[in-house]
Amino acid sequence: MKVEIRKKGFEPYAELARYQTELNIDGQYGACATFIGSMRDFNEGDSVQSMVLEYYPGMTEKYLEKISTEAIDRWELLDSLIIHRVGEIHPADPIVLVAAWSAHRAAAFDACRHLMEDLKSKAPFWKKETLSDGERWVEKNTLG
Amino acid sequence: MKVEIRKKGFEPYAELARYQTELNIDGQYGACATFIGSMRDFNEGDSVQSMVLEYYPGMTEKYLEKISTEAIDRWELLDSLIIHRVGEIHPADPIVLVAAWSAHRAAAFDACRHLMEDLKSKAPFWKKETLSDGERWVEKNTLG
Amino acid sequence: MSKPETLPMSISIKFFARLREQVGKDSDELKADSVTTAGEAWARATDGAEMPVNTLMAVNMEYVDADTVVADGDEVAFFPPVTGG
Amino acid sequence: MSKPETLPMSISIKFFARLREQVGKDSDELKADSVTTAGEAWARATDGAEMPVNTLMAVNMEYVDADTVVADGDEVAFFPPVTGG
Repeated sequence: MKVEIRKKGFEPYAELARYQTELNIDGQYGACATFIGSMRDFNEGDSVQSMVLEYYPGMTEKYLEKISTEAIDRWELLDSLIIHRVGEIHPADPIVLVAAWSAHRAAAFDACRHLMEDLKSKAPFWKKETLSDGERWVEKNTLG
Repeated sequence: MKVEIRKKGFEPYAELARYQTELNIDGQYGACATFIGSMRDFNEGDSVQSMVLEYYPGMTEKYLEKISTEAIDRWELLDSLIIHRVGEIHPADPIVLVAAWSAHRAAAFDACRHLMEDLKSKAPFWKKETLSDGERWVEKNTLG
Repeated sequence: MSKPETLPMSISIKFFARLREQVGKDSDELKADSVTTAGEAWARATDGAEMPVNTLMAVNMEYVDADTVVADGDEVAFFPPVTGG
Repeated sequence: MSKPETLPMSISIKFFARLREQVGKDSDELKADSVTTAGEAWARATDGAEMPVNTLMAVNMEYVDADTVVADGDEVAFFPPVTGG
């Protein structure tokens, strides 16, 4: 299990390949479900130039570790990985990566989606967008 | 949209990175959901040494293209990718990769899972396992 | 009595996986003088063998059922439940 | 009348995101002589400003509600709805 807050850009597929190699669960997992969230260049009808992602150092990691541990228990996962970007980001930059490894596919799918929904509704992160005519806080996340 | 039957091993994350770069949808997609199925070294209580994946050349590709087109329409995906291995494989080898790109996460999650369930229940592939004491056809896939 | 060379229909048959092993061949070329269904094609191609429960079939690479009529030049395939992914 | 240097409670306050901008500070150190709730901590740290609807709060990095009692040495944080992922 790993949870990481990233202050610099990251390449999700390279992270996945590297982490999975280190896991040493080859032959045990039949399923890996992943989700990658990236920054779009538009939101609520407006063109977005960049964004700053703020977080609560300490609580954010703690919260993500808690939900990872719960998901591993609940779905009997072999492992999970969450990487979340903070700081200034630009369109197309990866924001979040969630992955769940398990013996069977239903558990991997369910756990990955649950982790993303929980992260989006409760993990302490906040987005502030820079538009062509100023800045604005993103008010709330939509339900998945 | 791409569907591919692979006769040799493939590295799912490298494929995803390469395909996504070629897609040219940076800044448009906010979500990419993926699933990777790999060969386990056990099945139904038995240790499995290797496996041969048979398919129906022509119909398999046609079927996967049909469900990809349907998923792109139904969930307004930006794109999808399916790669499926055939031939002789060994534990830990990737068998299947499914990915769905969309503006929002619900569509990506729903489409990726639907594609996997449809593929597992209807795409013409058959697995024959080699155990320590002989071979056996896998009788049926479990529901996801 | 029809002469073999004048049979008007030629249907390509394929068997996959366990069915291929049970039937003992991966393909066949059926010659017939009347329209038949996919189910009849199985019977002719296997010398009347019983079709295993859960056998799936396709005509021209589309799923069909045993009652589907086949036409000259069609490809008819038989296979067990799929187990990919 | 208590002397400031003998106030027994010290509570660390944090504000994030839009609330940080509205309150005009990212943190504060509350000194108090009685046990207070998270809601009271907000009032004291913001000179009685109205708490925005939907404000979330945490004590020692665990979500709580406004009635939760805080103790000496606690860290109390206030922030708007989260928008990560």
